[in-house]
Amino acid sequence: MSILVDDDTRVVVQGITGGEGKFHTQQMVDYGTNVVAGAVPGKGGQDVDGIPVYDTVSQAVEEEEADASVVFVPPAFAADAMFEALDTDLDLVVAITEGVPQQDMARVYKRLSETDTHLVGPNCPGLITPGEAKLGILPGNIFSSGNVGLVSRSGTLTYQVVDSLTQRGIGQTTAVGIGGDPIIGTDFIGALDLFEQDPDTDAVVMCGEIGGEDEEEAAAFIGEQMDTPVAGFIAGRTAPPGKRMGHAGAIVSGSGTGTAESKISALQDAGVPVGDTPEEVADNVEDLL
Amino acid sequence: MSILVDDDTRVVVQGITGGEGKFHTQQMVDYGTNVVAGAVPGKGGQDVDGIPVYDTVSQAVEEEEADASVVFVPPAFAADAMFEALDTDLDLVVAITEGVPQQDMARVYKRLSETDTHLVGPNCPGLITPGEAKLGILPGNIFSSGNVGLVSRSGTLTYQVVDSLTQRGIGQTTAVGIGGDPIIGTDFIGALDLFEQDPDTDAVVMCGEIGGEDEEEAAAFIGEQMDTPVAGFIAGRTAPPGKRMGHAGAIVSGSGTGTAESKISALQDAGVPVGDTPEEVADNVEDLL
Amino acid sequence: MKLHEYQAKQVFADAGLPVPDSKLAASVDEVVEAAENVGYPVAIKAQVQVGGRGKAGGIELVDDEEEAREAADRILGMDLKGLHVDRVLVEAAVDFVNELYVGVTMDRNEGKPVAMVSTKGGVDIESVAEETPEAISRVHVDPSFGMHPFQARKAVYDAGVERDVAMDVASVLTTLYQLWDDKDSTDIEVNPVMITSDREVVCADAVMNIDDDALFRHADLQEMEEEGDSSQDDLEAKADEYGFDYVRLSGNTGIIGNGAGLVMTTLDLVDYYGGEPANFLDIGGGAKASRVANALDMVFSDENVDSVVFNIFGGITRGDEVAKGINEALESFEEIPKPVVVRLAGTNAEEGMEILNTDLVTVEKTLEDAVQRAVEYADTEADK
Amino acid sequence: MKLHEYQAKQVFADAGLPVPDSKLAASVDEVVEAAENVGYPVAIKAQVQVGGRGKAGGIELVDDEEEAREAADRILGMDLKGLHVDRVLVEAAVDFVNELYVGVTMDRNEGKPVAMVSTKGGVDIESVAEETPEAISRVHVDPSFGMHPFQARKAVYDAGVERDVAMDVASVLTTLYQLWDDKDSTDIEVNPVMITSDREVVCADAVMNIDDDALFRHADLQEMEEEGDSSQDDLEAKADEYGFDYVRLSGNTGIIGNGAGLVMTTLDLVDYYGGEPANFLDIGGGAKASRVANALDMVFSDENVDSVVFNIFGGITRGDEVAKGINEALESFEEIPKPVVVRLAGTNAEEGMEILNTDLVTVEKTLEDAVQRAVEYADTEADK
Repeated sequence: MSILVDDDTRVVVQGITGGEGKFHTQQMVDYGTNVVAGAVPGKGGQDVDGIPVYDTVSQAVEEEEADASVVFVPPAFAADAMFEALDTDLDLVVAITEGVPQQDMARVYKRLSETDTHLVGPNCPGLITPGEAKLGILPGNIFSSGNVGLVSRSGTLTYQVVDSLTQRGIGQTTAVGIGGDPIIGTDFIGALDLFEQDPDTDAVVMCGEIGGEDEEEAAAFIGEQMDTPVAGFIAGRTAPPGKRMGHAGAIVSGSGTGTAESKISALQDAGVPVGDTPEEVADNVEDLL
Repeated sequence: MSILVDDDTRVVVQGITGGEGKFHTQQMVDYGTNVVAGAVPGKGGQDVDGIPVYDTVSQAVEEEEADASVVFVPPAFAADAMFEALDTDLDLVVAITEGVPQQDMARVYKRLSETDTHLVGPNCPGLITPGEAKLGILPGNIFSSGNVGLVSRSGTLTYQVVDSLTQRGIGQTTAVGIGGDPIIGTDFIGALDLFEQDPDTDAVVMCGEIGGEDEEEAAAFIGEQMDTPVAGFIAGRTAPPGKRMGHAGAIVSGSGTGTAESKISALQDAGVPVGDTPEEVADNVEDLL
Repeated sequence: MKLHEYQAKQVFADAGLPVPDSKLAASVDEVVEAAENVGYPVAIKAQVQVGGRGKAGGIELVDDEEEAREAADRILGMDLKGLHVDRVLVEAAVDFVNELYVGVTMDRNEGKPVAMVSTKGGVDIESVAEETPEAISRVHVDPSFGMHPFQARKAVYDAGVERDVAMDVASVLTTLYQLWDDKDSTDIEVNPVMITSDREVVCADAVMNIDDDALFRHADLQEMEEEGDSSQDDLEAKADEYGFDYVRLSGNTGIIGNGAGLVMTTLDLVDYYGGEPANFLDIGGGAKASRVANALDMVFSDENVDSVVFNIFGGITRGDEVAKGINEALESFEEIPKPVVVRLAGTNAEEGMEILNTDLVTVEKTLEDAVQRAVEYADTEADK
Repeated sequence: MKLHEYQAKQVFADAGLPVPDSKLAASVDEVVEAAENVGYPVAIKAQVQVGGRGKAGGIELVDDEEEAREAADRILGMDLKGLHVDRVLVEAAVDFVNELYVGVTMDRNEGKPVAMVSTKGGVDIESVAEETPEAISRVHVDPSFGMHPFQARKAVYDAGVERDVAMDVASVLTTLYQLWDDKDSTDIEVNPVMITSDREVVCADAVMNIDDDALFRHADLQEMEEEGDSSQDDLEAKADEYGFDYVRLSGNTGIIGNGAGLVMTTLDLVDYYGGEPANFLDIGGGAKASRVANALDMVFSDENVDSVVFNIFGGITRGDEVAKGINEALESFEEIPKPVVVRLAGTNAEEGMEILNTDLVTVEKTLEDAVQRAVEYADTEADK
């Protein structure tokens, strides 16, 4: 079992004819993902390595019964691509694109609230159910199938933690990179809730970072509504207040919430062990299992 | 019993300091309506015949526990007034204003779908529960309390039909003028559904007119989901196709639906007797009771 | 408010839509001058607001001055479905290989705008909608968001527009939606959008209706309304002046009432009792005496009218004001032109009855009686 | 991107917001000329992008030329919280009786813009938010609709703004929201909005930050960005040029990595193992060799740096490209300036290891080991 994606997921790639879209589609297919269609305006009727391309997402969904999409569309057009995906009845939309304007995302977020679709991202590495399917740009080879769920705001930090797990023989049900932008679709709580409902996920790793209040809210959710144990990590303990570090999200406002201390203590209060180093996180997961 | 309004309804009047607002507030109060506040930007702290005025609807709702509003605001500002009303948790908003731009209403209609509030109107006479409360501009004296519900797209036609009923000693639970604009809040189905649920309403009169497909849809609803008997009337049998007659709604497109014939036969198919004259409608109601 | 083609084309051009070069002309010489400016071949198009101008002979394609003079002479001054043609649009002819339909309107059942595209353009779109509804793609727009670019593409691709011009057609649709939105339009359509042999996209026609209730925020369109009113019927112009909802019909029983539903019902009753309605006239809510007098003046101006039924159920309209207005209007005549039947009910009806000069009118207590009496009078008058 | 006050004021003025007359000046003489133009008394305000300019002596109110010369001479060229002041805004002084706060920002927890108004303006709004949160009224805006007029009024009335100026303040808020929306702003605020003794409403300050990700659609703001960059720190200017996410810190262990979360974690580990991070530098995803070389160049340019840890976990970034870039950068030196520790994992890490010139760098297999080694080197170098 897993969350959001598995063997049966039928994927349409938006922007399949672009450089990134083409490359990562190949990677996804190589990993075993069931990519059934591409969608690029004006390119309908063509194919990319045998995958049929349609002019619109709705045509791709109708013709190929796609139930998930991955968005590899330049930032200026990414919001429109997400709106298009949300206009069909897809179960899942994964937006990889980095640099989507914040106000575009606020509008997408409103639209999302009117649908039953799960949106992951934008500015995220995507998600993977090891051995079954990956939707996004994660390096498949570091993952292994198992019983630990992982949710993270950061891409490469995810890889780091997964690597530590895999090297100890701890595999994953599904790993979800939710992205570090200020406004994202599925947040920690959304992913944790899905893991809680997944009978095969025996523990969850949650990698947060400074900025915003998502980790604090997630801690409250874990404390009140989760039976599955969670191990935590928070990046940005040494970030000075008021400095912006990479992710739009990784900015510390200086007030009470949003700091590493606030997040760590919220998690600890919810019974979540928070590791000082990625290795310590793996140690904690071993203890929880 | 009744629908939407009764003795306990606490009303805030938006635009209470304007000519119409002031006059009809007085009329409503005289009828026994519990008008608890007015809302007019910049006029907060004043009062109108002892009714306190607030700058915003939310202040009026908080301070006076209003649960319904009546909008007497000029057309250019009416949509904003409706948005303001919908932003509080009122149960009912009645928009009397005539001439609200169509595109403004389309936006209000979208907003309405996000709330649990009932909107009646715009461009409507309002509604009345005889002997308890009236919200709007209906002439209270022609109504009498009883067991027949009434819903109508037209104001004066409502009076005509009610007059026929009252003169035969048939009183009303509630009479709702839903308005004749192309885009309105509560439609026939919305009102019929409420009457169906009201144990004291033993029959309903529905007065429709040419244009749109609301009557056809209402007919389907009556046939499938109503036990309470309904008597119908359709105005505009002699209207020539393509001519616009007063209400923006009262235009016949010339295609299959929207004509008087289409509406009458849909209602008859649902078992609804449709009178040729207002008096015949009253006859039919007598038969149904 | 319905814009004339030449006005809508101007609005389109200002918004950057591809429209053919054109010039408005009011005389044969002006037509020739315009045609030379625009360059032959040109289409000469009568500027009157009726459908099916082409079939009725109001559009002609000409190749040279001689043909232009001939066509202009014929079209200018012609009577087109009851309207007098006093201006034509002289427009560069488009060498097209394909005609599409593109439009935006309000779907009142959904409470949302709907964008429509069809490859069956150039013909009556209502017939297409009835006969082959699948030939029209429809996309509903959430008015809080406006039209997303993908929606324009979806409408165009779903309609089966050829891929090499699809993005250009989508761009036309996007601009049309923007205009629909910006100008408080109720309907905007281009039929046909032409695809030329060079694969250019051209808006060959332009229909644009504006929400009268929103005109207050569009000074530019108000100006166009004033300028474009030339071909209106006299009675309708009068109704506009008085601010009445008025429709002229073919019968001989004149009808005045308050509220569209009640007035329509009065029309229906005239028909039901064997008469023929001469008009629809709604004086609206809260009418004062002068407005009532104006309404009577309007109906008497229609020479087909043989009797008048005045049916008022007062809500905000007060019976005494109505009675005053009726007296005022009728007392100004030496002889009442046609018999008038009055029925007053509702607010201040009794006060009205006391005021009403019953020497000049017939009073009935119920709507049914009033209509029957008016039909009877109309029959008698018609037999005279 | 953060606009300078003078730039934001220009944007405000163009949008019709009430701002005091002002002129930018870069010399004492220019200040005097500007002051005469604007009319005494004037405020002379340092144009550097730091908070608390007033307290730090960067703003002065002067009544005549003598005072203006004195103040201009002092402020121009001063060092304000590490930034060099080379321009001042000379602005008409406002005779105010009241100061408000008005702003719009994105509430990331709600995913919606939020408009804020407070009658406690003129002071640090963060302190107000912490100490008396009820003194700030907040209204969330649905970005699909935009701000409704009633929302501006609600924010203003709920904040307790006096009724005689409330509609004017609501109008300022409405325009600020419109600018926030039109210009892809992340934060826009005026603190204070001044109420004059004549009950006029004036925007006395102007803060406007723009979403860097949306700059591509605002040519006008891009120009402002170029023009306004004068007071930037050298290293930050270099980072901008290279397109890196870079933050300079006070320690001596230089850090380069890919992905914000992983780089932050590397900083945290440096601290955890007893070192002090010199910087945050994220080379982003999919970096090529040249970009890697630029990153090393940047870090070596910081004279505080005593060692560098290079931590890459390849996803789209390929280990072989990283290795090539490291070789390229280091081989250009006769002597490696500071010791470099490299840890490569993920995509093509093995290929990278084969390429990497291990004579020039220390290689570690795990993140923890790499950081410990770099901290060790930094300690040793610092002791030299």
